[in-house]
Amino acid sequence: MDFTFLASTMVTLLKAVPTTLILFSLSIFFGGLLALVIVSMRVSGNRYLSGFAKGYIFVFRGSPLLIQMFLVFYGLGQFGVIRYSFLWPFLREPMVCAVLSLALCTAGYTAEIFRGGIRAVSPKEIEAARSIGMSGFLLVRRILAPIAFRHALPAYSTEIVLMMKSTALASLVTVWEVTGVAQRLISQTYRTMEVFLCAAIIYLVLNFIILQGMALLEYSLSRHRRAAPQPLKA
Amino acid sequence: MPGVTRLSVRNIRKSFGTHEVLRGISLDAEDGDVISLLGASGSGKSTFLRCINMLETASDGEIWVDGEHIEMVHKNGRSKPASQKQVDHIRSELGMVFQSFNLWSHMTILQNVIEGPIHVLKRPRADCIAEAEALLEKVGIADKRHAYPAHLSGGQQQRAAIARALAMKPKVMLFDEPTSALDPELVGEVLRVMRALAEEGMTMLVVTHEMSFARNVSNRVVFMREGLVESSGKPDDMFTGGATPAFRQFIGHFGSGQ
Amino acid sequence: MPGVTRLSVRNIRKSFGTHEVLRGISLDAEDGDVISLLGASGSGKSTFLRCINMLETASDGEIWVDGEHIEMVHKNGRSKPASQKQVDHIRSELGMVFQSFNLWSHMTILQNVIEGPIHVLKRPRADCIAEAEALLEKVGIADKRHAYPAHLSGGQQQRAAIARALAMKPKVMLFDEPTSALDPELVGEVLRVMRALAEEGMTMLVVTHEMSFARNVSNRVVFMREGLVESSGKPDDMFTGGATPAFRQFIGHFGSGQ
Amino acid sequence: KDWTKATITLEGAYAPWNLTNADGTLGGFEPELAKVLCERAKIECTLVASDWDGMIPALNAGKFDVIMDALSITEERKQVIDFTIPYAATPAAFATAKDSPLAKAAGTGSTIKMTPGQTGVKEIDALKEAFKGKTIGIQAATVYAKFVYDNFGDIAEIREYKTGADRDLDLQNGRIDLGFDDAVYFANAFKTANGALDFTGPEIVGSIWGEGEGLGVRKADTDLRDKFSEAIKSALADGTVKNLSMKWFQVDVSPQQ
Amino acid sequence: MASLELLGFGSTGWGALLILATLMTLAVTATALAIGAVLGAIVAGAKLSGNPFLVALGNVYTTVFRGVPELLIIYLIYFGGSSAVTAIGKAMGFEGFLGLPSFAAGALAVGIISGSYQAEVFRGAFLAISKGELEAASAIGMHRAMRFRRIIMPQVLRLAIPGLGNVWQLSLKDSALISVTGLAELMRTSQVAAGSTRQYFLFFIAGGCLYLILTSLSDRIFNGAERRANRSMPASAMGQA
Ligand SMILES: Nc1ncnc2c1ncn2[C@@H]1O[C@H](COP(=O)(O)OP(=O)(O)OP(=O)(O)O)[C@@H](O)[C@H]1O
Ligand SMILES: Nc1ncnc2c1ncn2[C@@H]1O[C@H](COP(=O)(O)OP(=O)(O)OP(=O)(O)O)[C@@H](O)[C@H]1O
Ligand SMILES: [Mg+2]
Ligand SMILES: [Mg+2]
Repeated sequence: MDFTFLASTMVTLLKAVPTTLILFSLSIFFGGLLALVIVSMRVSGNRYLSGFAKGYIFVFRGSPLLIQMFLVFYGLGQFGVIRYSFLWPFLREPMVCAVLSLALCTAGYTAEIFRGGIRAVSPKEIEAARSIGMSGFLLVRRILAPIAFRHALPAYSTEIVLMMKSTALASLVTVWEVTGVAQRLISQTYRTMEVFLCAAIIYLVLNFIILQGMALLEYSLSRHRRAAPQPLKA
Repeated sequence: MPGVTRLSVRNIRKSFGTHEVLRGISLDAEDGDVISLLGASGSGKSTFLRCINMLETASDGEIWVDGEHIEMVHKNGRSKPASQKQVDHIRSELGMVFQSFNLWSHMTILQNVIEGPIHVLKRPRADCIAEAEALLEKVGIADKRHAYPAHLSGGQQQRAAIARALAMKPKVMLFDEPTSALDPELVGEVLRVMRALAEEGMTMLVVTHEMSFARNVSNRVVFMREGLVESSGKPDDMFTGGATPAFRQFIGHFGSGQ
Repeated sequence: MPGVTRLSVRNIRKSFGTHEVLRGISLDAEDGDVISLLGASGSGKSTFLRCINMLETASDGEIWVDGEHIEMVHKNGRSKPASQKQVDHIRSELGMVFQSFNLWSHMTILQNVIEGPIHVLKRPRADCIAEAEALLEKVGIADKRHAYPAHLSGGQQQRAAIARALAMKPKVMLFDEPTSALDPELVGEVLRVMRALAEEGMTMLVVTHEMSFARNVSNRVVFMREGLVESSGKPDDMFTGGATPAFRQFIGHFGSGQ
Repeated sequence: KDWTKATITLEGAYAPWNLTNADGTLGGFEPELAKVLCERAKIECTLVASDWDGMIPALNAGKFDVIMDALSITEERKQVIDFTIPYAATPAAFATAKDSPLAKAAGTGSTIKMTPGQTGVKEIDALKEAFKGKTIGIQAATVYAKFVYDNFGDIAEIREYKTGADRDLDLQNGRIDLGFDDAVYFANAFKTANGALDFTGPEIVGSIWGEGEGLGVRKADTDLRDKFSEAIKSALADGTVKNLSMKWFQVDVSPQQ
Repeated sequence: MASLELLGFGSTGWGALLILATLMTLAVTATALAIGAVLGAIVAGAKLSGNPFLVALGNVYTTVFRGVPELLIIYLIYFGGSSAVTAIGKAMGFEGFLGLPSFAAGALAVGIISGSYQAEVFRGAFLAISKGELEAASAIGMHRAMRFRRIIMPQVLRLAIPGLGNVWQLSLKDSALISVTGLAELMRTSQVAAGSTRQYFLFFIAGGCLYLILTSLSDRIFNGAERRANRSMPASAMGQA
């Protein structure tokens, strides 16, 4: 093992970690927001809204992210309408496009996960809320959303980790995050195994931290499910 | 102020598909009335309660809560409430206690109790907490106020559900078989709380299988059969002598276990 | 052949951690005995039944089923059965009916009933099916034999569970609160089946809260309290006059609802 | 080892160097040249397509014996694999949109010759003046990338693409102002860009791009390398390379000494 | 339109190659799913075994293969695996290269990844089996192996179907990354066609549509399987929002 090479590789790759983290957090944030919109359409009961949401989820869950990203980045600019619209200054930026396509994709998955959480809320707890006069947004905010989110959390953690890994594709659109930098390094040094090993360790650590964080969140949100504290036990 | 009509129901009908579950039920409850609703399984008792607080929409009929008429619109042969706002308001005046408690699992008992007063009635938090603690004291589970529902026994959960409904200061309480999910040990606890409420003059409508409650606590018994009121009257009249053959057969059934 | 001892338990003890749930229980059941096991919640009734068919391993004590002694080994202060083979064999001679039915959800009712006879007793399939259908007829759910458990009412599921246990032709049937999960309408159905079994001379050990069953069907009542047999005797003696103060308080509680 | 058989790999998606036909067969400049070279070296060759990213590691792992994929001979690559003599050497140039203000920059149509590390070339300085503050797209990890970083890194924004084709699309979209790459490749790419793109500034030739494009082989296989080098020499000598080049590129890419 | 001709089945049309590539994607994903099922079952067994060493081993497996980007795992197995096989070959006296074929390397890599997801699916399904039903099996005298075969297995399979549907979906898209091994699956064929004809959008859109067709077909199969397996469940428990 050539440790000087490994060390210098690690340093090069670590420099790309902020890019990966920015991609990740922005796309999780916007993807989450979009997912809320999609899932509300999906469960709205309105045939057209829910049909649109179904179609959206089908397309974005059903096709590879690589293709989606390619079409968003290189495809949108082909249309004069977009190139000469007020959006172009934003869409011109590779980072914006990368985040956009990551967010569009994760929104499809996240919407399905949230819907699962909503389905798991006991209709009886909803009725109890209605019976004291809650309805509409108040009901969603105080009862439905907290319970649904708690139910959805394990599946959502998985999705978040998948998202972290998906940022690896962003170098396709010239955003050079960790995997892209690793590939560039390989085409300069041709030392595939060493470089990818370093990259693998970086992702493993990042994902481990994320999963620990999610587990902590899950723990703090499930006080109501844990066994009651037993102060009397010796 | 006895004599004030808290709840008035006229000729309520309700069908599921082609099956007519309620076939025209009327009922009045004045201040302090404790009405027991008896009837075989499937006779429509739960559906009746659910129509009163609009968890189901009656196909026909009129409802007044504390003198306020619930407005309905009829369109394309279906009825629905004219205003969600009115429904929310009416519901906040009707306390409902479900058979299966239906406490919110992600909140502690205290949070369950203050949720409605704070977020629906928009009252100051501190007041709500003080009142909630008094209520929990009253139903005897003040020491459990920071526990989550899953950590309570059935009887404790049921009492928490009662406290939650009472915290809204409802004009009328609706109970749907408040003791049938409890094991015999716990039935006593809950009945004691209800008896105390009755003595304080709360207007209550109680679906129950507990004959002792119907007989000793309530001041009126309504016997439902196949979506209609088969007979009703003072408990003493109903349970002795004055009972119809159907009611006699019904209580015979319950009496058989002893 | 009355007089044959089907089940004999000597001085069973069982602890969970430091909490001693059973503190030395003995009991004999002869052919045709129907023993009701009463006691407050937490007194150890379920644990006792579970020790008998080895779903829990007793910390101490001896068990004979139909004359066969269950061999145990004690090692490092923990006990376990000497032979898993013997345990499987003994279990096939003890029918257990759980409070929550525990029917196998992926099999139809008929498949549930024939599963044990075919795969554990290795009997010919055709015979098993014929017998199973007769049993389902007997408990009154023959028409449901191709339905899955989830599509049956509670009372029907409970009766299917009884048929499943009976299909093993057990020497002794153990019932753990066979009616407490049922609504009052269904209790009757299940009790009727058990009464019929008792009349046919099946040896049964029944944990129950149904006083009418304890009193009218069983020929012995065992009252457990805090892991011990507080008192036991013929139902008539126990329910009238001869009861201990603790038992009188216990049944007083049950009687209070009426 | 007695070389009677060899496997040659190429990407099959780098028209016109090498490409895949709709029936799945390989075509283009390199597959046709390979046929000639193998005949002359008396080796029975099999062509397989594989992905550019893993080509050199896979060669060293032994998956195939020869790489023929417009592979420039560079010092870095020489550390890990061996090369035959070059069979092609191409000039490089800037490209831009026809309607761009940068079109027809100083020196357009002329050719300059450069050596590695050379600075102070007046044509390049003129370009630097014109390209100040613009965005230049390059394919990552190529000799052209190094050139652009060395000469324009201080005055222009540089954006790296995984493939030249991606960069060309962005050039059309207007996300970048200029591209820099192999001129032969560009000439072909312009055809499918519906005439929207064109060269700007001078063509750059010379040893700055290394010796040109050669076949890559494992370091151990010196006899194989020599056999192919001989074959290339003869194909260059009798004009075979030139003919194929004119057919596929419409210009002669044979290396000039 | 000339571009549509490119998608046809004529001499200049890529239709046949694209269809072939779709089938290749299907084959490699199905193989990967099968490999993953075996690995997943073993890992789930380890994690449920209660043996601290096996549990830790299982956790490492699921953490690593879910935590590292798929592309890296494919590379590591494609190149690492080839070197390993060649080394073993040399040690046993074989000359030359014995590398993993692209199909095998790709299916193995995606299979190993899919195994880490399937392990969690199987484990979840096992934990979802009602404890009471297992006790009921013990109570009639079933021994361990029989309990596993008659009660646990059928229910794990039923409970795992929705989860397996998701894993299939993931593996289908992971298989797109196998294109780096040069295997002519759908993604690579789309890229090659795009590069050779310079019709990038046409072929990427066509590729995307073919993936969507695969998705909707497999959705249909898994939904059907779920309906079949859920015959024994109350109708009301399914398909409600
Ligand atoms: N949402 C529904 N859809 C269709 N039928 C319903 C629905 N809810 C209730 N029913 C039917 O209406 C009838 C009355 O039901 P209801 O729950 O009111 O009876 P109940 O008197 O409360 O009985 P129990 O004592 O068993 O609770 C029953 O036949 C029931 O099957
Ligand atoms: N697996 C276990 N681990 C720890 N404690 C247990 C366990 N099972 C039962 N116990 C405790 O043993 C005691 C007796 O339980 P058991 O279930 O036998 O009571 P029971 O008489 O059947 O009560 P019930 O009428 O409520 O069913 C209880 O205090 C219970 O908390
Ligand atoms: Mg009801
Ligand atoms: Mg018990």
